Amino acid sequence: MELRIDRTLVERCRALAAAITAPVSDFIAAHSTVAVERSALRLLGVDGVGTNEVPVPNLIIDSLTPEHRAHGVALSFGRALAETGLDPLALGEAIAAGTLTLSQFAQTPDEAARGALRPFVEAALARVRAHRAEREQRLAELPQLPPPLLYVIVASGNIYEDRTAAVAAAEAGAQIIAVIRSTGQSLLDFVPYGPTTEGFGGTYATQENFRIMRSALDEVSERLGRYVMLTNYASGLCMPEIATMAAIERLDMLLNDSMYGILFRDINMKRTFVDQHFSRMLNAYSGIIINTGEDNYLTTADAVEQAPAVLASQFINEEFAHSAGMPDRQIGLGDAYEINPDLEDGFLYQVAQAQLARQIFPNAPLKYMPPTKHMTGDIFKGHLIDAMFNLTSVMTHQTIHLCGMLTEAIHTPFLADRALALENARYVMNTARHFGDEIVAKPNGVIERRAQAVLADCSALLERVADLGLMHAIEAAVFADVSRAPDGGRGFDGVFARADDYWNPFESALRQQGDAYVPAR
Amino acid sequence: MELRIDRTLVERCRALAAAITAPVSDFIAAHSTVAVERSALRLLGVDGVGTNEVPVPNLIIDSLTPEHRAHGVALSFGRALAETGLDPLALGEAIAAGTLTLSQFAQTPDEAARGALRPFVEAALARVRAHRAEREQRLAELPQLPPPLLYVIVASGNIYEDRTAAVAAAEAGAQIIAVIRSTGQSLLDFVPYGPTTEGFGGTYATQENFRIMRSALDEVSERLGRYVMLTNYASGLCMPEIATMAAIERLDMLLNDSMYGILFRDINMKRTFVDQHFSRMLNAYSGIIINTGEDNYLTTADAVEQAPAVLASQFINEEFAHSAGMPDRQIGLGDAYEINPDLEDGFLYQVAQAQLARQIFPNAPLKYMPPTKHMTGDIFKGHLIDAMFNLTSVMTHQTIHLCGMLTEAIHTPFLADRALALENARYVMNTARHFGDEIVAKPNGVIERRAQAVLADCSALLERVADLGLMHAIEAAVFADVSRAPDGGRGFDGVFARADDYWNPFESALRQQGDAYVPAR
Amino acid sequence: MSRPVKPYGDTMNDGKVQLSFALPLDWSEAADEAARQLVAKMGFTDVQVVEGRPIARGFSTFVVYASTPQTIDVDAVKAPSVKTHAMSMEEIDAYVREHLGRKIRIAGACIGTDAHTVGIDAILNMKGFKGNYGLERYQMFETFNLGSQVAAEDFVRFAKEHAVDALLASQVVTQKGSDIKNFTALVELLEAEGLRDRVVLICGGPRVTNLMASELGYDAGFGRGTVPSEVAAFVATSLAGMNARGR
Amino acid sequence: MSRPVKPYGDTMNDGKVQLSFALPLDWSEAADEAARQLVAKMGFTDVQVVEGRPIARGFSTFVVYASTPQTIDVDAVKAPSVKTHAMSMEEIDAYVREHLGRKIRIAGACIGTDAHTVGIDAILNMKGFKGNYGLERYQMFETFNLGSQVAAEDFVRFAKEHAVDALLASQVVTQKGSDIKNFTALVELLEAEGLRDRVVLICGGPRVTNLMASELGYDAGFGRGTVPSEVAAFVATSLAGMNARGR
Ligand code: B12
Ligand code: B12
Ligand SMILES: Cc1ncc(COP(=O)(O)O)c(C=O)c1O
Ligand SMILES: Cc1ncc(COP(=O)(O)O)c(C=O)c1O
Repeated sequence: MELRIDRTLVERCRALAAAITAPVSDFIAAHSTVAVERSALRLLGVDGVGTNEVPVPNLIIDSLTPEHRAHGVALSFGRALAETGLDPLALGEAIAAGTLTLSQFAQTPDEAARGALRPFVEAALARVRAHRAEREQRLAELPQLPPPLLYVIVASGNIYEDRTAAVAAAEAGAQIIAVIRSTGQSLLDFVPYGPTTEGFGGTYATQENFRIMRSALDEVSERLGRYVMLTNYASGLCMPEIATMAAIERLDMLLNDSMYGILFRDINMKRTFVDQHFSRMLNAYSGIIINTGEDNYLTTADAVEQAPAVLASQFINEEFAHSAGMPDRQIGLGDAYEINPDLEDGFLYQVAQAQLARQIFPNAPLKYMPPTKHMTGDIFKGHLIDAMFNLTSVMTHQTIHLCGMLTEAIHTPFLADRALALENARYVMNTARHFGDEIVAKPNGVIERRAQAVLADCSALLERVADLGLMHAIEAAVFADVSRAPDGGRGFDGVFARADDYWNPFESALRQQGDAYVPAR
Repeated sequence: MELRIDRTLVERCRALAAAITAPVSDFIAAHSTVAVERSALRLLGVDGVGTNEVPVPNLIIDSLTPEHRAHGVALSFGRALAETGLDPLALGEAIAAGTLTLSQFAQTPDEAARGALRPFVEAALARVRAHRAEREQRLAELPQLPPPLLYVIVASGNIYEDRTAAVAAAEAGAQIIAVIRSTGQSLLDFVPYGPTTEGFGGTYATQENFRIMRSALDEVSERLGRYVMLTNYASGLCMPEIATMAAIERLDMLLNDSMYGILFRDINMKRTFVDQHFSRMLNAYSGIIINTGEDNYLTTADAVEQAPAVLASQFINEEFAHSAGMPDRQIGLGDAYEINPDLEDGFLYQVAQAQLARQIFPNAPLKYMPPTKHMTGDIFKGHLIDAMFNLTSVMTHQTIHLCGMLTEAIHTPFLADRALALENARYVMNTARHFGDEIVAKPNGVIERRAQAVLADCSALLERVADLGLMHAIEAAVFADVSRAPDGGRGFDGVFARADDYWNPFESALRQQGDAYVPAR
Repeated sequence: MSRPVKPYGDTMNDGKVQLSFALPLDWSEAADEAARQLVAKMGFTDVQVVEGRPIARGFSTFVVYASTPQTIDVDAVKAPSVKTHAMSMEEIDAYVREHLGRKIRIAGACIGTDAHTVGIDAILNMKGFKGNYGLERYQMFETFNLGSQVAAEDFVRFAKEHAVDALLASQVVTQKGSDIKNFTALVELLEAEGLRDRVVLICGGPRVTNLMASELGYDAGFGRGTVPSEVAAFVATSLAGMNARGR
Repeated sequence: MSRPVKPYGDTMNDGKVQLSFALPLDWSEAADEAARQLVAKMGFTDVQVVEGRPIARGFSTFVVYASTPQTIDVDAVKAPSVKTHAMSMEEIDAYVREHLGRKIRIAGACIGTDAHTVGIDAILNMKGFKGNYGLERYQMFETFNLGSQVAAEDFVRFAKEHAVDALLASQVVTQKGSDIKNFTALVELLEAEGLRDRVVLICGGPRVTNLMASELGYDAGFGRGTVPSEVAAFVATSLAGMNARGR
């Protein structure tokens, strides 16, 4: 069902998004963050924890003086490598143990330092490329079912219980498994270490946990003959590090939004902008599909009213992703089925919104979130609302489909809830498989007019943001009714201006390959 | 969503239906049945039961010799009235008690006998008209919610439990209540008497039970400010008598099919044809909407394959109803949502079929039956299948909507099951209220082609039936794969040829008013 | 060995169960609390009334999640399956040829007042069920489908007159225990007629389990989702066994 | 008086209940039977396993209908409602003017690690809930919304410093009993600080009941579907009562 929408307005919105992000990109180019620097170390091979379970990358970066870190950690780490002959892991451990400090190495000329780093940089990039290639190969051998790709969450807090749940979900038909993070992890300025069994409303994102899940899912993928994808959450204070870990452990997707942390977690906006850029460059290179968080606009505010804001955020996320070198096929823009179920013709508005996104972002693997806010203890009605969501998704060709749970208002999903959710999606999507292709919206009817109105309001909103500038617009509470100051929020002290000779070997490597790289589908 | 269908093919089907029913109508005009005669007595005011609970109308008709009944019971009953001076009720009781026999009265000239009957005939017709007027008035004062009219069944076997259930269902949103009949009642050649509390899988249809339900529903209608309709089952060996009782007790609808009893209950076809005609004349006069039983074709056979048979039956039912003087607005043609839920695009075929019926019978209050055959003990999936059915119904503007029960495969509905079913329908129909009006089927797409194919196959089927003649076609198992012989089946001995001077005062009265009468909406 | 098992929500042995029911009460907070206490009285712990609402005057409905302390020892559960011999139609025909050397005569009916023939037809008719051909299609079965609402007397008389080897009785309506009544009547009549030991007696229907069937005195019971070859295999192997034991 | 009540299927006192649960077992007929026996062990009679199917390796799910013999005496169920004083915003403002003669100072927060502010915001924000204005809109309430993830210590300190009359604590996350833990911590701290008797203490959230609140030592608890005026009326009347008793 193609809607007639004003293409010039769409172009206008894209131009506005470019105008809005351009000054932010200038800011990004001139800054780095502690998380970006820690990511560079992790990519080089630094890992492990020191005293008090503090990760080695944190210990190293925290040991730098502000002047020092303005140049980037890489060069001085390269000097240390050259002078000690240690490998990055051992060097990191030594620094963590306090037997060495980076500041003691100053002899090696820049070129030699870069030379000492080069093999590790290349090894890291090769490793990421190898994982990407492995994903592509597995996908070719174990083809997925056609989209909407059914996505469910596991959230027990214990990675081993999560593994049981994930395998069961895959067997029940899930094509993507997300491990929900423990409450508050996005506000930690470090990544926990090792396998974890005590999360709160979710399980910590750690590299070891990633590995445990990836290997369980690889096993079940082979058994089922279809590749089951793994996803986790990047946005937060450690966005670039989680992107790094995900690249290394072959996650397939990551939640990654250019503004979510700012608006919904009160993370400093400058920190977020810089972090999202680096993490997306890496995601692009890893072939990881990002999932943006527009659904969050709808959990607190009315979905009918917020529709233009959702679309505006999609344009901005798209533009930021493009400028990090991401191809459309890796940009999983978000939306959610959150209109009040008791609104007359609410389904028509949902269809309009979903189809609008589909047409404006034809090559993006759209991520469609299920009803949550209006779900209640009435599991029978909840199951029906989920069914209408499933119908909307298959009709409008959404790509990444989060299955709604009939127990959404009650508890994090039981194993059987996930099975019911998957059965719901499979039933509805099969019985109405080509329905969307076999109907046309009435010209100038309710559906088309709604889509046009949302687009028009979105462009007005973007005009306003462009006028104010993105940072000031956020301060003026243009998004989600939330006001954030440019220098307020968490993690601001981890943002710093780059010295003229700032250098991050990965950034340059990724940037070179960036735009050119097109991951296979 | 208007489908482009071949109007000349529709006209051809109507012409075929007329050709098919014409010879049957000739047969009908030349015959009567014991049930028709008993109905005449009931209309005159005969009621009650004699020894062994045998209804007085049965006792009287059974007391007639074949020669006698060929003239119709009315004239001799009129003679007895004239000669005894009793009223019909008392006369009936006297005959039942054995103190009088109709054959003893032979003195009165025909005209005087007719004269003796006239006041009772007129009183009966006036009473029926008064009920019709009362319905219209109540509907005006207590307007119904717009269609699809939500219809649920009660089936406890006990009329008092049924009453509780019916009132609760009305409060939960039901607009039509059907009391399911006890198993096997359709095969009884008499109507049970009085209030009943022991039915099997349903509750006996008796006049007293009708009265109990009607008065309970009138009360709740007033309380809720909307008229709640009552329906029951006519088809079976007592079709005309149940129509009579329904007219007197102001039921609003009746299940009444011109072939259901033949095919699915092995009732003799001649009996059924004659009975359905008289009952429909009376239904027309009473303003009662009939519900036909095409859904039954789908409970044993595949719904995709049987679609043309369903449509063919709708054409035949329509034509029989027209020839009994029914206006379109009283002809509730049936269909059901019975396609295998696991068939890819099954929903599209259901939409095609429902919309096809809607367009071919634009003024008929279509009756849409829920999924039953493919329902299982998985109540969660069942609830979803019902939701897709509800969606189809509201999209295609069905009029009489039987709510599907999530426990269909388990038990006759619990009180809470009905509430869930009504909530399901209300949710889906509200959230997608105008969806059907806001979309167009893709020209020459799957939906349109399916509708066209069903119509084409239906016309081929009707051609075949017209060639064979309806009775022989039924014998040749053209419908529902069931073969019935013209003189086989139950109740054949109750069919008889009319003598030249056969007379039934109601038939003539109804026929006079027949075509002209148009009940208000 | 003992293998105690509990319902599983999201953690082994959490005992989580979902319940729903109506109470003949107007809804109020007290009705929610009554629902909670009622479920606690049933022996559940951690009772959460997650939904309670009025559905009519004098009636409310509830959705509850709770934990049961009960366990079931799975290893002690006896439920012998009748679907053990997985054979194709061809294999079964070959088996009958080899072990019996003649056609099996089999009669099926919907007994009592039950008129739900779709299930028994699915087993008997040519067409079969879920792509699995019905017994009429088997070369080594002679099949009699007596249809619906067959009185036990008529069924037994038919079996006698036609020297039937196996009887298939179907019951779909279960209201007020009518299925049990009708199944029992049939088996008693067969015994009274001295026929019981000479036939394979099978019942079926959506609520039938093999366990219930054997408790009622049947050789086997087949429930929802049965396909014809499962029944054919059971009949063939049972008759071969009876033959071997020299019935 | 005693008024015993049972679940209602389609007949008074039939005790019908629907259950569903998963078992950590591969599906088989024996698993169905295990489910049946388990539900029988829970004390139900007439147990019908109407659905059983595998949902993953080692897991099956079941739908069961059964009858419970348990009854609940509705008249013995104590669940005092807090929503007794139905008043409009105007009426409440007038009531406060008359009975207290000053503005009520009220503070709300999502305590502990809970970040679900939508519920408490629905009570406090101007806009309110379901067309019922929030407390900020009341002329006679001075409202402080402390937001999310407020530690009990900070909440109590704020209450002290701002001479708050009423505290509203919200908990939406209930996993592993975190709501009970946080609510308890708050009331204990208030007692320790000697503040408990000087404030109206209210909790709320989708799983909160008034009964549970009073068991935890709160003056009232508000559950799902609460509208602001219900809370405002309770606070106003309680404070008037405390005033009258001379707090
Ligand atoms: C189709 C149907 C009808 C059709 C039957 C047509 C026909 N010729 O069979 C019609 C419309 C006539 C009908 C009528 C009635 N029905 Co009806 N009907 C159904 C329905 C929708 C489907 C049944 C079905 O065909 N299932 C498909 C078959 C393939 O499954 P199955 O029967 O389980 O059979 C399988 C297995 O069980 C097994 N099997 C079955 N029998 C046997 C026997 C042997 C020997 C073996 C080995 C295996 C075996 O193998 C089969 C294949 O796997 C069910 C609801 C449902 N979805 O289940 C209600 C249902 C069975 N009907 C019901 C009722 C109450 C009635 C009526 C009494 C209603 C009334 N008052 O008029 C009447 C009376 C009929 C009567 N006298 O028995 C109730 C029964 C309630 C109960 N538990 O007691 C049900 C559950 C609906 C409901 N919720 O109210 N019905
Ligand atoms: C919206 C939402 C979110 C939003 C919250 C945004 C925000 N600013 O509030 C976001 C996306 C951030 C979120 C995050 C999380 N959520 Co959340 N979320 C929900 C959701 C979908 C809706 C809650 C809601 O807004 N309801 C609407 C309001 C109006 O209803 P209410 O809260 O019941 O409030 C009413 C009454 O209860 C009462 N009331 C409430 N509080 C008070 C207080 C007082 C004093 C009074 C008088 C009355 C009162 O009045 C209100 C109006 O009637 C629910 C699922 C659901 N449908 O319920 C899950 C849910 C609550 N979330 C859940 C979880 C697990 C989380 C996370 C932990 C997930 C994770 N690992 O990341 C995080 C962590 C958040 C945290 N630290 O607490 C679980 C909780 C499970 C449980 N029972 O423990 C739920 C049930 C979802 C699920 N099934 O998993 N969530
Ligand atoms: C884009 C994005 N990132 C991250 C998260 C989760 O973040 P947190 O761990 O802070 O709850 C969400 C939650 O919905 C999200 O949408
Ligand atoms: C038209 C019609 N009449 C009557 C009935 C019920 O008849 P019986 O009482 O024989 O089950 C049905 C059942 O579906 C029907 O469709």
